[in-house]
Amino acid sequence: KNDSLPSSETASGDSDVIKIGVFEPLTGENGGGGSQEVGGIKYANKIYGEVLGKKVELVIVDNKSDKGEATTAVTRLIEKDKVVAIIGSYGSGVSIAAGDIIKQSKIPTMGASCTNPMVTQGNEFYFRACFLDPFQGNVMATYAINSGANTAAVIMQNGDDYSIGLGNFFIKSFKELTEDENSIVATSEFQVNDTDFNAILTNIKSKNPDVIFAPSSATTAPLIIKQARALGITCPIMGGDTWENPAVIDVAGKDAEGIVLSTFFDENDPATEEAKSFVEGYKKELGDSEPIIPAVAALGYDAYLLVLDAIERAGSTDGTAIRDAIAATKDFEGVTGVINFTDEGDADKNIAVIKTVKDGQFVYIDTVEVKQ
Amino acid sequence: MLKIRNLNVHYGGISAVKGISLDVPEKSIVTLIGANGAGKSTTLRSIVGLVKASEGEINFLGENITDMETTEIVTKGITLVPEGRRVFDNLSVLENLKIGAYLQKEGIDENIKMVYDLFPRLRERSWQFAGTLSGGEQQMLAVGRALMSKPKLIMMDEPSLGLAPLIVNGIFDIIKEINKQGTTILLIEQNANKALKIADMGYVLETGTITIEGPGKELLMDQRIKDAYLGTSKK
Amino acid sequence: MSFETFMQQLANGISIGSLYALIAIGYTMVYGILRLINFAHGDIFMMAAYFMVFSMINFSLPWYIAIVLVIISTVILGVVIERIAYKPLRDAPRMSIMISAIGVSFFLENLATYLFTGVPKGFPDIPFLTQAANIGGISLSVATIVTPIITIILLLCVLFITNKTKIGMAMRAVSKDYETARLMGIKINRVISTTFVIGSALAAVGAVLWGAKYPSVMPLMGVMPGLKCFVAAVLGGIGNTTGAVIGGFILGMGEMMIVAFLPLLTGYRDAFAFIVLIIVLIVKPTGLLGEKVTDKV
Amino acid sequence: MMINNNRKLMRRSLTVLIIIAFASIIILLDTKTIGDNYVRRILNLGAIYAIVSVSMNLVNGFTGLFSLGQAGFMAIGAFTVAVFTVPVELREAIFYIVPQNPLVANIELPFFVALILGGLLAALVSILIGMPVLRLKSDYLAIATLGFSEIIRIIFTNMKTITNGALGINRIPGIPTMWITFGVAIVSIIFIVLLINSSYGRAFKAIREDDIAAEAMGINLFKHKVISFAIGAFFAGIGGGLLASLLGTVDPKQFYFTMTYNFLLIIVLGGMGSVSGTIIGSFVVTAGLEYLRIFDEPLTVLGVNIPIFRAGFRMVIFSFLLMILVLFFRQGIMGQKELSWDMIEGWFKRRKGLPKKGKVDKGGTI
Amino acid sequence: MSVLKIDNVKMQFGGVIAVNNLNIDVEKGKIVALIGPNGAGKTTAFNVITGVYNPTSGSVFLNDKKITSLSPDKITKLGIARTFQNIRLFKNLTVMDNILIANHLNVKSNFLSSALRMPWYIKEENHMRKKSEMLLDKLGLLGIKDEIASSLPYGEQRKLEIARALATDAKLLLLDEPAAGMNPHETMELTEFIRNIRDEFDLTVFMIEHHMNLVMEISDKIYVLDFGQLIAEGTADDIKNNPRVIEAYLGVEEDA
Ligand SMILES: Nc1ncnc2c1ncn2[C@@H]1O[C@H](COP(=O)(O)OP(=O)(O)OP(=O)(O)O)[C@@H](O)[C@H]1O
Ligand SMILES: Nc1ncnc2c1ncn2[C@@H]1O[C@H](COP(=O)(O)OP(=O)(O)OP(=O)(O)O)[C@@H](O)[C@H]1O
Ligand SMILES: CC(C)C[C@H](N)C(=O)O
Ligand SMILES: [Mg+2]
Ligand SMILES: [Mg+2]
Repeated sequence: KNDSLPSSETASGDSDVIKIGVFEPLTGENGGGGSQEVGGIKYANKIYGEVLGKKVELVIVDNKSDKGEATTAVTRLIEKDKVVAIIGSYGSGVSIAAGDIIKQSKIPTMGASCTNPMVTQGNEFYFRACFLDPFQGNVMATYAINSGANTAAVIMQNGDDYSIGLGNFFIKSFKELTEDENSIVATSEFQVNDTDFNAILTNIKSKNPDVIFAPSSATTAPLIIKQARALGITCPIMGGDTWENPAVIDVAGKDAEGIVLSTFFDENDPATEEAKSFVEGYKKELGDSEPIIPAVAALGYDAYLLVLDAIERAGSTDGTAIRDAIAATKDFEGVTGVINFTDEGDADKNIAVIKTVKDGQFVYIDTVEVKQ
Repeated sequence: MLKIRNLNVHYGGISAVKGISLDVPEKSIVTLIGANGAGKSTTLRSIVGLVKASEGEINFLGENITDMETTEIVTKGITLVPEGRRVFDNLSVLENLKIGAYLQKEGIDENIKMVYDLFPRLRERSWQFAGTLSGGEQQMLAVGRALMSKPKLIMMDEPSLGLAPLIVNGIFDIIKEINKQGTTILLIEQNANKALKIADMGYVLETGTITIEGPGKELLMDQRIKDAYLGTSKK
Repeated sequence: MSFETFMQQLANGISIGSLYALIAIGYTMVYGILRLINFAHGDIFMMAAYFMVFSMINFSLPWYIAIVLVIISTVILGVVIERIAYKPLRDAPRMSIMISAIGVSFFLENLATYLFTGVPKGFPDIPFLTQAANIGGISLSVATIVTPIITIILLLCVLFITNKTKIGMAMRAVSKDYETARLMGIKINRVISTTFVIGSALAAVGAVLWGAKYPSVMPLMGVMPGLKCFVAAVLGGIGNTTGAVIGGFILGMGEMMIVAFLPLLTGYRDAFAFIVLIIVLIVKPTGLLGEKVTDKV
Repeated sequence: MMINNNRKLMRRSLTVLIIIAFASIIILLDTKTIGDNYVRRILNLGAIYAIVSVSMNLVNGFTGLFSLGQAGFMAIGAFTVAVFTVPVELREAIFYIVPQNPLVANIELPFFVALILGGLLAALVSILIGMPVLRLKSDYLAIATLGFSEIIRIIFTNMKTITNGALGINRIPGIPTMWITFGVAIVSIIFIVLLINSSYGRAFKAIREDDIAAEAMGINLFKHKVISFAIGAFFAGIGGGLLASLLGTVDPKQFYFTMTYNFLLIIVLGGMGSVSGTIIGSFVVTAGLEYLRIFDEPLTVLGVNIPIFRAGFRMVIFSFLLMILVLFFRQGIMGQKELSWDMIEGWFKRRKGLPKKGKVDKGGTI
Repeated sequence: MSVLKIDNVKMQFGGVIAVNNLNIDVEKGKIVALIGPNGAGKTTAFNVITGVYNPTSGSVFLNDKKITSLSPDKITKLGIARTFQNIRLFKNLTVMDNILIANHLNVKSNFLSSALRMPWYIKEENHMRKKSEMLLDKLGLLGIKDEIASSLPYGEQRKLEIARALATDAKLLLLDEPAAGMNPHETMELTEFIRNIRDEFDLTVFMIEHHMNLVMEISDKIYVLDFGQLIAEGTADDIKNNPRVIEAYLGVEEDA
């Protein structure tokens, strides 16, 4: 029954360009991170601009960080622009929303930094280049406990798959690791667009946790951090990959000092040869616009290379062929490490980088390896 | 004092006033009568610039005011007591009077006293919100408010509308009184009988054109007017 | 809950409540005179925050000069919006003006997204305002203490202007009847502009105090405060300045108290404003202090 | 006489032709002979917007109730379809944080049953809401309905065991054919038009014109307002249900109050109180928004990148066009009038530069 | 027999007592006038009768049935229709639509069957149209049935408002200053008109008016209100010479 759409062969088979769709938020809540990720993808396209002897053209659409808009944007990429593969998106929510269309149209899609398990689950056309939230939650819980925390409070954003997912995975790991059901002293959810966290934080303060874990967008994070400090909360505040964003330091100012976050990549510790040349080249490309290379840019770069590599190996632009090639990827040397895919289509990664903020800069603390 | 030549006014595509000319001499009472929708109100509104004339000229004290802004025309000394009183019901009686003198720099207090002497009722109600006054009181206020700007020409659009007979008589007395004190008056009335009685000059407007004009007393005798406006069934 | 925590929550409530109140005054003034729900008010507030970012960070001006500059530019923005988007519709049906206001709001939001990107910018630190004080275990920033005071002072100023001055009288007259106001020699455009001057200036002050408290400036930052403050204004009886302030305080306090005392209902925090609003409207259809409108039949 | 009859005949046959042409286009699109899924999607979206906008016009334009609750009613329809049509076996994966309430977890309804149920639930809620708030006047009604719409959204955000909270529900089975959206749209709109032209429709207009006089003419204000409001909500619910199925994913954030503004804009663009205008407006807005995407894409002219073309520019242009429209074409596309042969002939003649004879139509259109 | 009986009605707004202990009887088939100074409470009395206001105390009876505190639409259904001091037509609708709307109260079909054009609704609609055309014909308004109400001359609008009230099939007609804004000539025509419809439609008319020529000429009985209180009642001649009425309301006619 699934006589899907005019397949991509006819579309780009006889033209001399191969189109790859880039599906990212450029505006809206995640516009900042999305733009960073696109930066990495564009850079990869600049370096590796050809495959199968044809020019690769990126078609970038803005999903506006909105689930409804996301489905339209993906349909447009597939139907109007006839892309052979898609990269994206920053923000798990929009990725999950677009998943069904991708699955039905059989267009292989490579998520760069969407970490929620739901993105690839049950969708054989969705892959991703990054680690997952259960892993990340575990990493942060482990780190918190190793640095001496016995109790924690968690703040999550209602409706953000990423935030809720990561928060809950953290809670799960933290309870397991401390072997104490009551070690999470407070959990609070806030709503999109909330800016005032004083009430939540006042309650948390009265519970006096050893650490606060607040996975949230780069937009919200600094507000939580600043208000916590203004209320006289002194315990460490931790977050996830979204926090490695200059906006956090920019907005939170001196209060950002000492926050802890996990991320995918550290420019000072290039894992592979590819990473070395990427760091060098992309630093130049960025110039002064970003103090450090955003991890999502590195992931975007990897996602592009993974797709390109698969097209090369498939020797065709047929969706299913590319999909199979991606699934068969073996020890691909990307910027963020060596990548293989699990059966679900997730990059089989087991290291995360822990960073903190010092003197207004993100600095490396540790690389954590967790056996799952 | 006021000269209108060949005035035309349109609302969208509809022509409401079709080339009328009239004169209001200084210190006189001129009245404009005519059926509903004849264009009486429109004429007055175009004099004060609330609607723009599409053709013709309006001259006040030798100055062409046809294309002036309402505020400017008011400054020249013309005011209008609009159809339906239109007092500011969220302002007190006193504030309504003060706002009548919005452009006045001085002499406001004397003016207020003058109006209060004319309408002692308003003095009693000075602090009441205008919205809660009775119809007759509101009409007094509307006239009083117009007097506050010490106009040279005061135009009144159906000041007796909806008023009890006793009050109607009062209003006409006041018009005469104001006129005696030196203010020129252009009056629109449905109560043609009473209006023509006090008017020096009368004009009859029919569907946008002036059909009859002459001194008030003469028009009162005019058979056409008797038939059309005065009602012949005198008991 | 300890006494300290309670007092802290109370302080939190007063602080956000007074911010709502401050912005609500602007809403109510514009409504009072134009009968227009100025949907763009929240976005003017947002632009003011950006102005502050630019003047202090990009042009490195000291905060006191920056504030003056921000107030001036916000006022200009407000008046320009009025001239371009509302004035031509003076005699149009109210629905058109309302749509125009929504259009302006869309335009400002999209323009800001386009020009300044969606990435939040840090609100410049005004050391004087962000200084933290600890009073008996309650942490307060100077901004938190100052905001309610400023709100009350500005309320008194606005009340004085509307009730005791000539321009205030003209404002009230214009709000009832443009045409008759013109007949009195009132330049209604000037009066309306003055209203926007005051309203926008209040939005600018609100933005500075807001920024000191929530230092993240982004294109959609005005939407929620805009909506809440509008609700505050309606709650108090739209058009009534004192009502707007009371409404703002009720909302701010209520929101905090929900989170503080009923943590389970935290998710309903944003609904609180509307639930209170609807209850009040059902009991009193024109808000707490709103004028009773009876149709004169 | 003869000429007149000929003309009538010609008009009638033209109308039939247009209907046939329209149906054929849909059939061709539907069988994928022409167009692609993207085009189909946009047309479907346009049809859904038309349903919601026309029903909103019934309430706001024809009954004169300033209601801003449309997004909330759409949410009810959308979530009903989402909750009841997602295959049972997928639910566990979707409700991965908090499992779905066993009461609904095993119920799976056919699409049309869920769609109608969504509409009915929306109508029911609107009646409950209407009881207290329909007494309110203009702006107060507007803010109260907007408030209820937000409350509905917030409740959905918090009802995690039923709606999956703010995460929303995805993997909603899609719409197999365009006839579903267009069919529902056509039926809904015909229903509303017939209603507007019935005695009840006249009563609605009477309330819009002057509610005190309407009441004095024996019209039960409350009853009629509730009927109009509930019908508006019913079709908004239907529109929401279709939208859920079209997008395949719903979450409460989509039904933010600003969504209602879109419909308001469509109504004003099309002409307040004109059904045909509203329909045209719906398609113009949906297609236009997509068309404007060219402004979001980098533009290179002669090898030079024009820097103003980048993400977000589209929306700036969109809002700018909107302002121009509101300011200079206040009447919208159709004013208060409906599309008719007379009007089309009028345009035609003007185009050809033929002298307009007889009555000049009384302004209004742009 | 009295059609309308106002029994000791009092209407208070905050501190203002607009109507105080009012007692009025309107007899079937008569034309009765209510006069009095501005702000005396006349319109308020009408509003109480038609259910716009709930009286503070006292009751109103229509044909001996108590109608106090019923809603305006119910009262209209029971047979009282009115016009307004300031014309309140459905301005942007046609004359015919204005009349049809007044027929709506008799529609039995529900909204579903009317939208679905069920046969019984179509029958009702046809009947309604025929009846409305007949009414317009009788009042001489048939020629303008497709005009937009607001485009009519003032006098026609007044007539239309009366026609609309008649279309509800009411037998008691309340007219609030029907002659306001009319000149003496037009007022005279209106006098004839009111008399004619009273006879033609078998009506009872209760009206408020300040034009004394009209009132004195047409009324079978006159009630005079001042400060919410009845100060006189009787025939035209009684009232004309009642000193209290002259003092409070009529004043002294200067002359002819
Ligand atoms: N705002 C308007 N728009 C369109 N037409 C109007 C407007 N105002 C008045 N008219 C029309 O212009 C004509 C003249 O109206 P105007 O009000 O000047 O008459 P009038 O002599 O004052 O009558 P009345 O005795 O009823 O006050 C009428 O046909 C009226 O319908
Ligand atoms: N809704 C209301 N609220 C407060 N006061 C009211 C209300 N309606 C009427 N009044 C007051 O009641 C009194 C009577 O008003 P009403 O309109 O009945 O007078 P009227 O006799 O019809 O006068 P007119 O001849 O001027 O129309 C007035 O003082 C009026 O201000
Ligand atoms: C790109 C990431 C920082 C965002 C986050 N991991 C998510 O999936 O939503
Ligand atoms: Mg007039
Ligand atoms: Mg009255």
